[in-house]
Amino acid sequence: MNVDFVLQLLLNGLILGLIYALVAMGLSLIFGVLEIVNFAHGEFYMLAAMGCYFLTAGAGFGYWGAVVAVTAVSVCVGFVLYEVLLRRLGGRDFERSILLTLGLSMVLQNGALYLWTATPRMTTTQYTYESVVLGPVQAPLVRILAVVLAVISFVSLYLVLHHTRVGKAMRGVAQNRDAALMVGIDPRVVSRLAVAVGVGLSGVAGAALAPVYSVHPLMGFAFLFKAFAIVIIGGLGNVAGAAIAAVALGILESLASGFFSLVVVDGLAFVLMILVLLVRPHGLFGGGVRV
Amino acid sequence: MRRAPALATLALAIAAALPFLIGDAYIYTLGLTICVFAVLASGLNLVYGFAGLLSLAQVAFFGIGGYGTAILVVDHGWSMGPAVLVAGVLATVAGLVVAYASLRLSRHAFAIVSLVFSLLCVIVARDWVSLTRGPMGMPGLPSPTIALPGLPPWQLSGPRDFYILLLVYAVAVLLLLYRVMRCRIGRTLLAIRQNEPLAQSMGQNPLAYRLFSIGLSAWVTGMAGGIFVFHLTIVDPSIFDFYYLETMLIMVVVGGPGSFWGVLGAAVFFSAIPDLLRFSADLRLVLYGLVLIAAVLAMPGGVAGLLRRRRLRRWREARR
Amino acid sequence: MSGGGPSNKDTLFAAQGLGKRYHGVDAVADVGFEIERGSIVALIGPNGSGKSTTVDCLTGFQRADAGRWWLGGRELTGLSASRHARAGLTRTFQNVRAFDEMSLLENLCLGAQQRDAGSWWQAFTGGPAERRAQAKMEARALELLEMVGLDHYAEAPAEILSYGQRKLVAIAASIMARPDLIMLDEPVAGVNPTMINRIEAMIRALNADGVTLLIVEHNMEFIMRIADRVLVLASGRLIADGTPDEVRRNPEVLDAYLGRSRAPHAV
Amino acid sequence: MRKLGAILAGVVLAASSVGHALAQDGEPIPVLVSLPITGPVAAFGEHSRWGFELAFAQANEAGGIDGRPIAADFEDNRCNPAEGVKSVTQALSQKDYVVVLDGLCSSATLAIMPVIERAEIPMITANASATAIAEQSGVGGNKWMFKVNPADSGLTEAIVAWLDKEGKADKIALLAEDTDFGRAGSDGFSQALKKRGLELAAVEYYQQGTADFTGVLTKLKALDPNSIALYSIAADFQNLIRQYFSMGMKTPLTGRLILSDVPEEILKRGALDGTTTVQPYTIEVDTPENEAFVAAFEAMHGVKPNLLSFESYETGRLLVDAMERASAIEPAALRDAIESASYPSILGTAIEFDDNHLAHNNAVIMRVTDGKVEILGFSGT
Amino acid sequence: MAMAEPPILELKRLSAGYLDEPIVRAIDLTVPRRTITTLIGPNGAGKSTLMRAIYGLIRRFDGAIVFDGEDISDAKPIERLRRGIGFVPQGRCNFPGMSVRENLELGGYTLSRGEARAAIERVLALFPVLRQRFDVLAGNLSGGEQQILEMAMVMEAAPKLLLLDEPSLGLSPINQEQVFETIRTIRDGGVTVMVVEQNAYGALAISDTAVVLELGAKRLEGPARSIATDPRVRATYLGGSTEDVAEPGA
Repeated sequence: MNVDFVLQLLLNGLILGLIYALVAMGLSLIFGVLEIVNFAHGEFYMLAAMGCYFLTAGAGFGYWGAVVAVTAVSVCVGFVLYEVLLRRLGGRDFERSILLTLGLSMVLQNGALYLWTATPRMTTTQYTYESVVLGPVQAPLVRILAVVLAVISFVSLYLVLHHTRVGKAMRGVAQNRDAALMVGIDPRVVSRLAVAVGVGLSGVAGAALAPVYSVHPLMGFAFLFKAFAIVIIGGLGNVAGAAIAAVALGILESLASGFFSLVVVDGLAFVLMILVLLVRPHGLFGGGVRV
Repeated sequence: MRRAPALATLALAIAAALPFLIGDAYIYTLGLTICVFAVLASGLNLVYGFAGLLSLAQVAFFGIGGYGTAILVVDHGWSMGPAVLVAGVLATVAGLVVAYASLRLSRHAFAIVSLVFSLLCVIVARDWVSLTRGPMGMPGLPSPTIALPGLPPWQLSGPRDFYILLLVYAVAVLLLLYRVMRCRIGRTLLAIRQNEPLAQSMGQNPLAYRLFSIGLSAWVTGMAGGIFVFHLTIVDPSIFDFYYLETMLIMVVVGGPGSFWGVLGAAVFFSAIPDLLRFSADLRLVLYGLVLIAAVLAMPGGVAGLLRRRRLRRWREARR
Repeated sequence: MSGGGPSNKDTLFAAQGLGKRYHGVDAVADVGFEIERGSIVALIGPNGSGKSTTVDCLTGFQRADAGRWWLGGRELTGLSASRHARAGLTRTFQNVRAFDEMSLLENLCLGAQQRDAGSWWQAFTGGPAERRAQAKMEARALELLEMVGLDHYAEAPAEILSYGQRKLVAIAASIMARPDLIMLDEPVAGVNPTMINRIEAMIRALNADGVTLLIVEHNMEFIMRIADRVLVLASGRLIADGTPDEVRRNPEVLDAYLGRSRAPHAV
Repeated sequence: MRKLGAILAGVVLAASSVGHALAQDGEPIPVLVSLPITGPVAAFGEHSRWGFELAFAQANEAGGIDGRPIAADFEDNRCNPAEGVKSVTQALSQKDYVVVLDGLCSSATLAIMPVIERAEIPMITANASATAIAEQSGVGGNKWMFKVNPADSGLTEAIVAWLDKEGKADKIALLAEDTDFGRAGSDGFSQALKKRGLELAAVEYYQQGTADFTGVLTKLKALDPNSIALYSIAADFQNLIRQYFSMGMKTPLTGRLILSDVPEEILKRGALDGTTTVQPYTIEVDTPENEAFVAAFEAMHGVKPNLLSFESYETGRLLVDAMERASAIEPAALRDAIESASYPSILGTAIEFDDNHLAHNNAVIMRVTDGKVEILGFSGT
Repeated sequence: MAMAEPPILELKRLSAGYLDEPIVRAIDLTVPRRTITTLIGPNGAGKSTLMRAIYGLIRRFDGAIVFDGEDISDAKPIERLRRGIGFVPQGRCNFPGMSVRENLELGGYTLSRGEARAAIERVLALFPVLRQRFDVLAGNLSGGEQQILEMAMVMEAAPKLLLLDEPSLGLSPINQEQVFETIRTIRDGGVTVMVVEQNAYGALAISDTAVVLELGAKRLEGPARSIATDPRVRATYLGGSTEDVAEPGA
């Protein structure tokens, strides 16, 4: 019984962590390539989840159709975001990048509140009431699907960053801007792509989580800060680090909620983040995209 | 900008005359909102505009002041005056700890850590139920009494009384901040913001100045929170709402970081106008967000920055 | 004097065994020298020889890994940059630096306030003492601006000045606090010949006024004209120390500059 | 100077006085309603609002109060205490409301109570269930505050009594949202159990807006209690009940569940069989009065009422009754009229306020069997 | 050959700099094809500035740059790269977190996939040391190997003119040797090379032509062998007028 209990907690945590990783990876990628902390990242995740809800509930899309549509739109939104706003920031405008993306987050979040109110919506798909039993433990099918999407995203991102020219160029720009210029990489093209992929990932996250949690305009805001903590714990700009930190945090949170109380879970990410900041501060700001 | 002090004096005279002229609670509520935001925005201006530190902990200072005062008054029977002062000191201590720990690393770390500090404050307020009453907050705060020596005790019971108190408080704080910003200390802060190594080479200690600005800012912000919750008659975790922080940031960024009058003007404008125009809260924040984006992209120095650029052009022309 | 230090009382500044490593490579190793009161000493060396690192360490802008140094008998090792300045050792920077948004007068007064102005409380209350100090600083600032011919820009923000003019302002600001020793990091790099003459005149005037200077510079003609003594760094080590003429004739110095690995036999 | 000031103040006032008018005779009677219009429980707030609207529409159709229609202004409290205080204070400073009504959120209600006490305007809460509201009202407390729906203590006592009778009162775990609602439920359960020499096997609170319950559910599953008392509503409940279901949990639930909010699929699959709950109302109540109410509600709003719309409707009707009896349409007279109410409820009892200004209507106890909800009976509160 | 080949690069009274004043002034220079030209001069003479101006990284105040017979004065760096100018900046300029293989792959970024593959083979043949270290992270190579890697990356685009800014800076003598050898190999492959070097004698030994800069202006120009022995060079480094010749190597 006790072993099953721990196993179930570990499984819950693993699933939760992979879900976190999905949001954190995009944030980390954008930071790595552009050195911008994107406060609006959570809003893109929220809008994607909203989109998924409306497509499945109102527009007659099947779940997978909605996932594809939402992801595609998110990638386009990323392109536009870079061309319209982020391009205008210089690399050293850390504070301005926070203010700019915070302004964007205010517009998107409160615009969503105005249009749809904070009333939560539940996305129901054909998988909503199914679950998967693995020996002594059990997990909801929608979560397993979210995990599958997370793993697919991570593997794709890995493949793109390591086995395509443009992916390598992305890592290149993050590692050494001058060298990128030397070999003829246009930083603008690469940055634009990084934002598109980053926002696209948050789109996948929104679509993957819409059936898992209730969907409402404030869902992104809360999630964003946890993603921040994960990105910082994993090492800013380090996509693989973020993924590992996300899974670790998911498991820790799950164990904490199993053995202590939910109250502990709320602050865990932030306390860990501050500890990491204090212990290894200098490795955090800077560093290229490493996967 | 030359006429700003005269304008401010006139505005102050009108503001001071209001309680004797009309009895409209709505105007008082609006007035005291302006007073509170004038303090909050000017406090942030000292930290961001002068010391160059993007402090996302201002809302935490505000909340710590509010909770601190409420707990001291309700649970420990303090009277409001000392409770507000001590709660302000509490906010200062919190600010200094956050700043000292993170400024050792970098300016960027400070921004991130101050944000996380605000988030942790929400969690403490929600989860440390025995101290803060949790999400239910502490409603029904008593009408406080202020006893000044030589005067009959003054019980603050309605918007009018809080308006008077907050007006006095805001004027005092603004005078204090004005003096700090305009004297050698303010100039040194600006110098450190513009060029930290150069200031160091001139014997200035940036950390000391930065800690001072954060401490002072936290103190006035915390005390504002302490008074404000008694006007609201309640303190709950929503005092840490990002709304306050976003509003402060708008006021400073649009008014012009580093400009006393610019930020003060923006504070009055952004507290009064949306309320008068009766936007829904959501729409107001959408508008604020757009203003923030526009200000960051189009006028990095805010309104005051535009005026400064005009002056600079005149100098450049004179040089030719 | 405990544990070493300057060897005689004409010595204003002494450094011993200075070392600094980056990523396992010695940027500066075992550098030691003394500076006599009232002299102008030049520190030269090829690119990457560790000149700026030396200055940064000796003024507290970088933490040295080894070594000790003294100014006027007082040990400054390990103090922060601002404490170095307060002890009477100021500097300028390679890439000219000024408080761009502040007026020249304010720029200069900032240089003096640590020495001439009172406490923060005095600054805040703005009493007569503060006003007197302020007036005194402004008078001196104007004097210096006049000396460099920029007094009509006293109220103008520094950002309107040309590169060379800002170098003048930077030097003026660094002497506002009447330091005992100034380290100038490339004062004439990237400056046109007219301006070089003005900077040279200013340095001579300061020196005549009793200020000791250490100058890091690439412009050899300038150095040869102005320095009493030249220190040469190569690959982080001090390889020569002497009068300009001695240094010029030192083959090791030439090798350091021109490279020795493939020196043609003709030379 | 004074004159100049007056002119300036007048300008500011004019600019600010959109919708700022004083009530006169023959004019509508201004009633203020504070409920969540946005926020996590907005959907419930909407139902509460519809109940009030139906009651007032019926009264106005019947000619109003001496020819004066009742005009309700709805202010959003976002289910947040400070927001409730702010919006009510602001509204009261702009219009001379004669009474304040309140829906849903106990924390907001408790926070607003001192405000209306200071302003000396009566307030009636329709849905907020926290026991503390009544404890602080009436004799020796807030004389302006009234509560129509049963307090949680009454409801928990009713359900625990029933569980005890069935022999299922031992080893109950409680999972509740960390608000006055959840904490009142928790206190009610502990006290009701204590009377019987029992105690809760576990108490877990979660913050409103928590999305992930898998950890705490796993923990409760491992504890294996006889039942889990749930104090959770709206989005949290939706998240919770789905996760409960898909984790394959079989422990019966109890407490205050709104069974009509449980997804059909989950009920149908029998996952909640054995679950019991107590509520002040359910649409299945089989009386002509209830049928008339349900029909009128559906005609007006196009959906079926739930317990919130029911409570608000009854509260609205009680207010209309008090206005008709009051000597004048002003706060103090209304207060007295409300205090002496004896209003016939749809559920068949007469609503009268006790010394704590609390009404004691009947509560309905329900159980899920074979995927269907059945009414077990009524109980006093 | 019927006609004399035009020079690969011609500078016509070029003035360029960073802020409001030019650092290099009125430089006239003609670089013949398939040669190594060394720019020497004391620090601050404007050697790196001139090189960056040729690549288009800094502001041009006046004058013109003619490359391969075409005026490229206003072209962007990427455009110049496409036309056949490769530039290896001072300091470490590779992707330290990637393997040599990946660095070389990025070196062929402007080429098509097939061209890039061929280009990598070509530079590996040219710089065999890289083949041995093919899967090592660039950050773990020695300084000399990193410098060679950087040259190889730029060489992939098959530039007609290769600009090298201080390739031997911070390298041990053995590594410097290795780098100079490599530069010669590159020239022998038909590429024109322009080098800024602080190790002047090292660079002169492999150069065809040398240009001496001082205070942003051209002081001397001539065959490398004669410049190496010209006593006036020493004067530019250690002061004194160029006429006031000091005893060489006393």
